[in-house]
Amino acid sequence: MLKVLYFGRLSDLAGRREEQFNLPERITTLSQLKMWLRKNRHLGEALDERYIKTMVNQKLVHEDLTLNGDEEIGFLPPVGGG
Amino acid sequence: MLKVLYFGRLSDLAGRREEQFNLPERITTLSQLKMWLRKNRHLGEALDERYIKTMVNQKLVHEDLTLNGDEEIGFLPPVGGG
Amino acid sequence: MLEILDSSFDPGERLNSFSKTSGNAGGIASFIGRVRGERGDVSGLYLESYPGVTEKGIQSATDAAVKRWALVDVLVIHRIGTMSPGEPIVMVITAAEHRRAAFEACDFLMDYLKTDAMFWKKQTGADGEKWIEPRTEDYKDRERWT
Amino acid sequence: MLEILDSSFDPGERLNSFSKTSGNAGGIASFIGRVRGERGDVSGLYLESYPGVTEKGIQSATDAAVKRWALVDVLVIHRIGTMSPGEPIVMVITAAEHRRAAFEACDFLMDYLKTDAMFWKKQTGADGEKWIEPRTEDYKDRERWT
Repeated sequence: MLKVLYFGRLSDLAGRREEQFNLPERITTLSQLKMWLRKNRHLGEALDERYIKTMVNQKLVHEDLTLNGDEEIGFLPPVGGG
Repeated sequence: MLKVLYFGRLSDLAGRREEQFNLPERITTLSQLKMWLRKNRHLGEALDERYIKTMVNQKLVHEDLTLNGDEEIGFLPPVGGG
Repeated sequence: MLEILDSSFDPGERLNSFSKTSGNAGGIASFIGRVRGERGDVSGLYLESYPGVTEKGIQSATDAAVKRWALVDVLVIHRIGTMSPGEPIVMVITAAEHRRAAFEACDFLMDYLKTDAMFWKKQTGADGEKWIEPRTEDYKDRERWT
Repeated sequence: MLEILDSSFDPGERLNSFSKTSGNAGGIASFIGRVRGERGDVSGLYLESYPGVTEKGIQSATDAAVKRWALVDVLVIHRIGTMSPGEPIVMVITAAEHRRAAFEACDFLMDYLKTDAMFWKKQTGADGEKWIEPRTEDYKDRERWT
């Protein structure tokens, strides 16, 4: 199962902070998954914004990659604590 | 009465932290007083060291001046707290 | 040491217990960041982290600071969850032999926490809820260290 | 606020009470300077001030800092008398809207206290008593502000 985490304002858009599901049919890459989430999770173009970072299995990824379907995927708006 | 205060290492040399006395006879200026203390308080050349500051009535003085005999005079080695 | 807490903490008590265990260090610098209540328009703040990832990032920054400034000890405490105006969000304490090292390391870690640490902040105020992202000033502060 | 004390104080307790009264300030920076006990050769420290003059000098520096960094609040506590290794000698706490101001003002005041404040320090150690005067490094730190 895929685990998807939405942080900051993305969780408001997606209506959830995390979810687990099986990789939808015909989807094999991260970019395809983003397209799918855009439509099915009302994320619009949010995931494609320049400042949104993506982590796969808790590591930042900067390029597209093939998914097995058991990854943890996090979508991260600009961060900042304190 | 004159009040003289010795701070830091000067108090060790003078053997006291402060003293009060009448302006010795024939002494009318700060520089004369320093000469007198040099001899009478075992201060050697300590008071003339470049880094020793002098305060008269709690104000720094950089030049010689006339004394009335009722001043508070402080001799201050380099300072530093914390 | 690093603690991500979902309940409040006592800065003074933390400072004292840190001091006790930081041995001979001549200087201890600290910083507390609190929820602002400017003009009374902020009623609450909510912070979330990415558990595991957030800690790992802060730990790397802390390790780098210990090395760069030869710190004797360091403590980072960061709140998550819901907070009210005036409550501490973050506290950094650094101990070093000399004060310049303690100050600089504390300052560096605060810059890291403000701009690179993985936290997301939502503010509740008069005009509803709003996610807050770093100010340009925060990024500029951080660039002083590179 | 300024306090010259001839008995010990509790830094954590001071930090907490300062925090309570500094209202909305977003950031609170602090520094504690302690008696060093390097290689166990320092057994005690004695500090003296010039009562009245010392306070006036620190007050001027504090006023300058409040003005320059728009501080919300500031507290300087400085010990005089006899102290043991590990004991706090000095504590500076600054509160400001933004952290840069709080840090810089705290740092500035510590530089002032180290090099310009009217204190004289005598150290008791393995080789007897010794008056300590500022290090070159302290003067260099201070010059950053002019």
